[in-house]
Amino acid sequence: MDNMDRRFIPAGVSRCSTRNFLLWLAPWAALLAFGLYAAALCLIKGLNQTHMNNRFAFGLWIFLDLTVIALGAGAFFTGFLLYILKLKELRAVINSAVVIGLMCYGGAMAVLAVDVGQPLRSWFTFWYPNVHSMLAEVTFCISCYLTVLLIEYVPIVLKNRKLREIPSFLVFEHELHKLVYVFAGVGTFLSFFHQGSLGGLYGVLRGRPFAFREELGIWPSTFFLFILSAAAVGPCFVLLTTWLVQTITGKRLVKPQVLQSLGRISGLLLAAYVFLKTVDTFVWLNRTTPRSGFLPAQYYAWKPFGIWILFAEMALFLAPMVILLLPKLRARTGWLVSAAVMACCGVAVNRFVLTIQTLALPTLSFDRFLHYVPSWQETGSFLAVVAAGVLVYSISFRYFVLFPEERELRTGPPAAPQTEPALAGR
Amino acid sequence: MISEKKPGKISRYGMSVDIDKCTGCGACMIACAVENNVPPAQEGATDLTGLTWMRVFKVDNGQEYPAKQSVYFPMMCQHCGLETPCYLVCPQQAVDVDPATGIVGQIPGRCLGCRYCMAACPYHARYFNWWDPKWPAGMEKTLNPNVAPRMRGVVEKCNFCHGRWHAAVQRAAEAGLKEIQPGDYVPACVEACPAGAIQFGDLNDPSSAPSKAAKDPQSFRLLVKLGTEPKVYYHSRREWARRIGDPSQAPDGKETSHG
Amino acid sequence: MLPWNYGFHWTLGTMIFMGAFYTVLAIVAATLISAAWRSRRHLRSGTAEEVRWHSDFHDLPARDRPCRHQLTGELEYRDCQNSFDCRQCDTHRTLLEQRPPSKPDGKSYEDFGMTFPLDRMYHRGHTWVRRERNGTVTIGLDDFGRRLFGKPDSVELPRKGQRIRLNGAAWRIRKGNLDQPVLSPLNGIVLETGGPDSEWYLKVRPAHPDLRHLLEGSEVQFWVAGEMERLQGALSAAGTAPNMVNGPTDVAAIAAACPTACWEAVCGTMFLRP
Amino acid sequence: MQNTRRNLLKFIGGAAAGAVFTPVPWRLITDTALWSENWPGIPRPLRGEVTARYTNCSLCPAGCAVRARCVGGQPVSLAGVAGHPLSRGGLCAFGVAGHHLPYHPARLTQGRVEAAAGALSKAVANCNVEGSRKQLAANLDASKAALMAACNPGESVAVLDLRPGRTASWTYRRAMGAVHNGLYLTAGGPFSGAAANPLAEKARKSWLAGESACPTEAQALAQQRGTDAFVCEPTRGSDRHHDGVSSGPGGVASGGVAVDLTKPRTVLSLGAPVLDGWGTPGNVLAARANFRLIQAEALESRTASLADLWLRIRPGSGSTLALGLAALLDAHIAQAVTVADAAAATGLTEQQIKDLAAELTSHGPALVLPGYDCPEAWALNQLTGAWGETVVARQEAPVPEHWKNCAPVTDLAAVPDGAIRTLIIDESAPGDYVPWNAIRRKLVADNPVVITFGWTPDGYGRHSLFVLPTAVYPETLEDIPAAIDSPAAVFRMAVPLVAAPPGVVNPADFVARAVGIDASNALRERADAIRKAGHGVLFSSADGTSRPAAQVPPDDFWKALLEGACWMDTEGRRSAPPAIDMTGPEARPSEDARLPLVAVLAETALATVPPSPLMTKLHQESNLRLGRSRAALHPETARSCGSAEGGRAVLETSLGRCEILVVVDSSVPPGVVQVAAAPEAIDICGAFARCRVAFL
Repeated sequence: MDNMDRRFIPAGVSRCSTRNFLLWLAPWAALLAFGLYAAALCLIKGLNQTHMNNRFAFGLWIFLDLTVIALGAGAFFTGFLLYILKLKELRAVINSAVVIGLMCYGGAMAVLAVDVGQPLRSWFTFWYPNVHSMLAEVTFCISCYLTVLLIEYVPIVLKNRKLREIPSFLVFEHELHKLVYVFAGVGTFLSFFHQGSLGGLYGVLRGRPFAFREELGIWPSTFFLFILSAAAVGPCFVLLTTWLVQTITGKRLVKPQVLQSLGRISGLLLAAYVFLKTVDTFVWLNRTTPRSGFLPAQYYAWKPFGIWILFAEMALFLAPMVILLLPKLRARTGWLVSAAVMACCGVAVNRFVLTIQTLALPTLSFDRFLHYVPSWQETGSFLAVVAAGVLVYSISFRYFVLFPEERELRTGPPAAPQTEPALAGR
Repeated sequence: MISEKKPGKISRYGMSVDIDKCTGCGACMIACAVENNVPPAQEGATDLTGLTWMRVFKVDNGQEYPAKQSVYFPMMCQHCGLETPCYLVCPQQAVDVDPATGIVGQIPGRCLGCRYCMAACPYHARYFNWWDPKWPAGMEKTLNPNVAPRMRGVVEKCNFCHGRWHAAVQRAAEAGLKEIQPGDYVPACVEACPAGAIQFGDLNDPSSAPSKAAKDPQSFRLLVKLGTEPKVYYHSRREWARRIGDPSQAPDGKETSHG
Repeated sequence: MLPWNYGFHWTLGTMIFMGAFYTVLAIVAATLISAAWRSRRHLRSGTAEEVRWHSDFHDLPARDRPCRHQLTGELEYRDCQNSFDCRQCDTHRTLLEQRPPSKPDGKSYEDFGMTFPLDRMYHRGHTWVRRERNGTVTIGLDDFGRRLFGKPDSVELPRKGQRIRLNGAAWRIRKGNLDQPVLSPLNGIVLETGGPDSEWYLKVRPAHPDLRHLLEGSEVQFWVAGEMERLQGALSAAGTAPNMVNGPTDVAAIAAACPTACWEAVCGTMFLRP
Repeated sequence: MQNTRRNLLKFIGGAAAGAVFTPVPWRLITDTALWSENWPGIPRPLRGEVTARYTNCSLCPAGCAVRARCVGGQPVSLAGVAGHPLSRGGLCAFGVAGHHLPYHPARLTQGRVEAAAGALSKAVANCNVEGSRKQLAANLDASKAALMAACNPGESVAVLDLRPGRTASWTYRRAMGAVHNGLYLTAGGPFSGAAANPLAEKARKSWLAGESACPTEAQALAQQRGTDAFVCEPTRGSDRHHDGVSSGPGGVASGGVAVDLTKPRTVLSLGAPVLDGWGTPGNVLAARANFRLIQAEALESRTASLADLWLRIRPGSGSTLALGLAALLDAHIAQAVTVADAAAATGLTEQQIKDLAAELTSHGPALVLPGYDCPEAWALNQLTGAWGETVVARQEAPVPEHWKNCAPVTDLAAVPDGAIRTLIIDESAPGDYVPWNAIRRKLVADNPVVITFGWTPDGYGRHSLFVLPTAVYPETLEDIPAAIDSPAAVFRMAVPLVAAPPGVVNPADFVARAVGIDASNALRERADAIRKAGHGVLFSSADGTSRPAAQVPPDDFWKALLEGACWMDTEGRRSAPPAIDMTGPEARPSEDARLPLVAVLAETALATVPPSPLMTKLHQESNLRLGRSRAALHPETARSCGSAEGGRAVLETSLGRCEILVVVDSSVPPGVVQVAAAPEAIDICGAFARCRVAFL
């Protein structure tokens, strides 16, 4: 058994025993089972199982979808940097990034399927698309991009030590790998759009002045802000997961420089984001809001969503930006990781404000502020996604090569070029 | 909702509600539910998960007795005439704006239940079927044959009893008339209101009650600054009541409970 | 999306939206199809082994694929770009023109208790090739390989007349759990097969006479030294780091000392076939 | 070319490929949307010929005219009849959903025995009822025996009529008149037995003696009073705050008193729900513009919030206010209550009360409408000078002469305790609801026989030995008594729009046949009598025209009535109703530390009818109304009781307890529990009562 298992583990790396691996999977599998039960309840008995209502039409699910997709942006952005901008060093994390992306997007799609009232009609969006609807754009792009991610995942699977002994797999993987830059390109295109559309999703809501933003071209400003924030936070999340895997497994998987350059890129993008977001906020509060007959004060008049949430959001982007832009701090793992964590939280808060707070705020003068606490079915369904993600990632990490550099890094310090001839000369 | 043949005349149907007359009896809400085959509340439904295409709120001026004043405030889909929010956001054209009548309708058979339109609606006038529709045994005999009941998981809302419009057009056609007469088509709530507080008509017809209301300085519309051109006009003698429509300077009028 | 759906109307938006969508679909589909088609062609023409070698080589750590001229110290540092097929390498050609390989002194090179006769050429995968009078060649496992394996339980040899491909598996050696393919040093057709007991494994008619990609003469000692380095690296990676600095070390002894688990990994590394 | 299989395949393949470029397959895919619309379990509305039928709503005495849209004969929606002289096109929320009642989940489909078999046999033993309930339902002789059963002297058989003034009421009176110890009872209210009268004493003595009241005297009195109201003792304090909830002066007997809303310029309502189902909604709203409405009420009811002036008085202080006003209006009578007392009791300032009194006189004619907790406040109208103008005695629609030989109208409150052996309660048509304890004390202590006719079990059925199922609007054929706000006599019927289920009984018929009277044709007889009298007009809802009744042939007259037509008497000489006296302040429930709160009934319109299931739109899916078994508390009160919105609780008064669902509402005064009126609530609260709320 153990022997059988070993044959699938990539050559030249060491993994824990089968038993330990199963022990690690067990709790996650249990969580997944529970979550699937919760989701089944929602599908069979209907959405009355959730605590959403006519006013809180969207809840936990949409918020987490947006967050998760923003974090999953690492997949497309790393691919973009590696294959389009040819940042070779990122080869060390690209596979991992692809798996993360797959988890995030797959999870988001799964949750959306539960979230809609009539999942069997999902295909209507492709049949009667309303091209003015941001949601149509999102649906198209996400479903396409998920396909692309699956295709990008195929080579990683086929490269498995045992599978590649089958010639057809081997050859197909080889050919697919040669064309991967095409998918990287397409993926980038799609991702740019749907990350944007997700922002537009709320930015276009003329009836919700808290979320409404004026249009630049055909898209509201949130469209571009979302692209930027996603691109900025995606690398942070890749960085974070890599660091996590490294600490959990106690292995050195990538060169420190890789993580740092991820951090640097993210820092630059964060700077741009913070600037634009500030401008946007001022325009929104001083121009857009009064025009639609509201007072900015009204937005933050309701506890607990005071003005603090706005500052908290900005701080969560500002702090990591500073850290990541200072080489000295970046070089220290502690700072690097905490910066990444902050950035991820920042994007979460941003998505939270745009989804949950928007819906909680009343529009009619005699209407009231709403509170919403997700039901256990909602929470459970989402935990299922998290669990599934961990399972997929763990299995991929065990049997596929997610970090190509791992093998070299196993033997002491990485072989520096200069030392080579000395050895050779002896 | 799918109107196959459209009459030559282009109408813009609208409503005018005199909130000074409304006694909050709720006849309009019941008549609406009866007309449109809206099921009774399921166990566990609340005022946030129910189906009330027509809903009467009680709004007060935020003062205490004896200065306290209250009005009853019927709310329904305001049938936005410009940049209709729900229409623009629906990913699969399940919301349609009938060019012949200006009525904003829902195509339940096409609705995916994503509820994006509900998030988009500033008036919270859209309702989601959180439960399977159920009627007490035998009561389904009293359903209106002109309106199909909706299934669980789709969004529905007031459509000015669009079914009645179709019926009126049909009758007109059978009678050999080109277009329907003002009296021929009246939504159920208008018909039911014992106080005659709700009136209905074509905004393109200057003699109709809504057109007159539109010109009345004591009339107002809700959240008009959003620029969605709602087609429902409210009327009140009371100044504070007229401010209900404008959140930026409304009294802290909270939605207080039942009368 | 389709003109006969209720509520459909052609707008610029529709066209752009649909245009973009279908373009994306088309690109993705086209890419997939071309990949599938090309792999089908490979399988047809039986060049799968070649592909395998290429992708294996591509995955080798940098230190496992140094240029032969780096081994000899002629170059500071150079990764092989041609998957050890120096016949296509311009750098190799120019370097040979500058300095042809010096004739070796003595008939064989001996170190670490191993003998490498210099009347033959060596492949990086630890096989040797000896040209015969009749234009055929003899192929065998070099001393390093033999000692690494010790006495195999069994070997799987190609049939007579079978075609073997450069860097494809020429034959397989089994010992315990280990099932190690040995890379073929050249393209050719098997005429005769020997085995572990005889001194050679295969007699082959080469596809073409050019064997410049194989190591010979004075290069051999540098290569062997490099191989010992790699062996040490592999072993230490596998968790056992024998002391090879002082005194001659017997590979066989090392092999014997090495636990089976890492044993396979080590063989995989040394025979360039993970 | 010869057709080989190959060619055939080629052809098919080509066709398939070609089809892809035609709309056909795509259209088919589009149409698959249709199946997802017909989700399993979604009922399909019946189809059929669409017709309009007319009737009159019998859910309350307003009897609003109704146009029913029927599909294949089945009513699918109800609406008012525009231009109707009484209801003026109005129809309330209950009326709009009236056609759902036959399918109400709480509908009673078959009789059931309340008590255990043992109790039944004992009851049978005591009053030798032959046979069991089954026989009672099935075999009329047996039930007749049951009705005649009161054997012990002084014990009587009684019919409690919750909606007097109907033809059925006359049938009951005739039936009881035919029984030597029969009583015809109506729920309290001053007009059910006006001022003290020697005849009343006599009548009372006579039935105590066991001989039936002399009909001739009854008629004599009827002529003399211009009303058939029989005179008994006026109701007295201790009972009064248990008076039934009604939309008019409680239980006005046939004819009775009416108000004319076209006359007054000032209307003072002591808690009457004037704008919320009182009188005839359409008529009230039409007249609303003519008068200034002053609402003196504890709660911010619909009427209070819509009134021109709302005087927030303390719960239950309505009659004290009335007395205070009386003291101001008529200085000659030394009243028990001074303005100061009234001010103290109501929480108003003396000035406010003085102003009020001044307005009633200066800005007349005025009309004072009592709430259900102070019916005797009618007497105020005698002091405002509008007695006989805004408050008038209404002639009753003509009745066949031979009916007049019947039992007198007796006020339930006037019956001595423990006097009734067998009580028959007609609950089939919603009307007053008398708290059960007010009835129970009139029954004999040991195993009284209580027979309730109703369509739901949750009225008096909860207290009865027998409950017999009846038809419900719109299954019934019955006439509707005149509403409080129609000064002229009227006669109109609720005609059946749907067939009643098998096994239901017609209460009046049942009782009549039990005592051997044939009343099966009573309505027709009444109609003919009206037609014969020859005055008044007949309004036909179908064509919206009215004709003098005299010009309508008798048969057409009846046919028209069956098509929802309405006969209205031409108003003759206005006569003042019999004088009534103001009594001292009712016995307020004493302060009790155990019961810190005051329970006040709300939503009293149609309190006794379980409303259509669709009413959830008004109380569950929105908070427009207070739903049954719900009670509203001020946030602080709720907090002090440790509850929150939607919490389950028990409401406890000195009379009992019932479960409630808590609604938190800042518009309810602190210390007050606003209880939605429903039988179980009225049983323990009456009009208002001290109470406590304990949370589960």
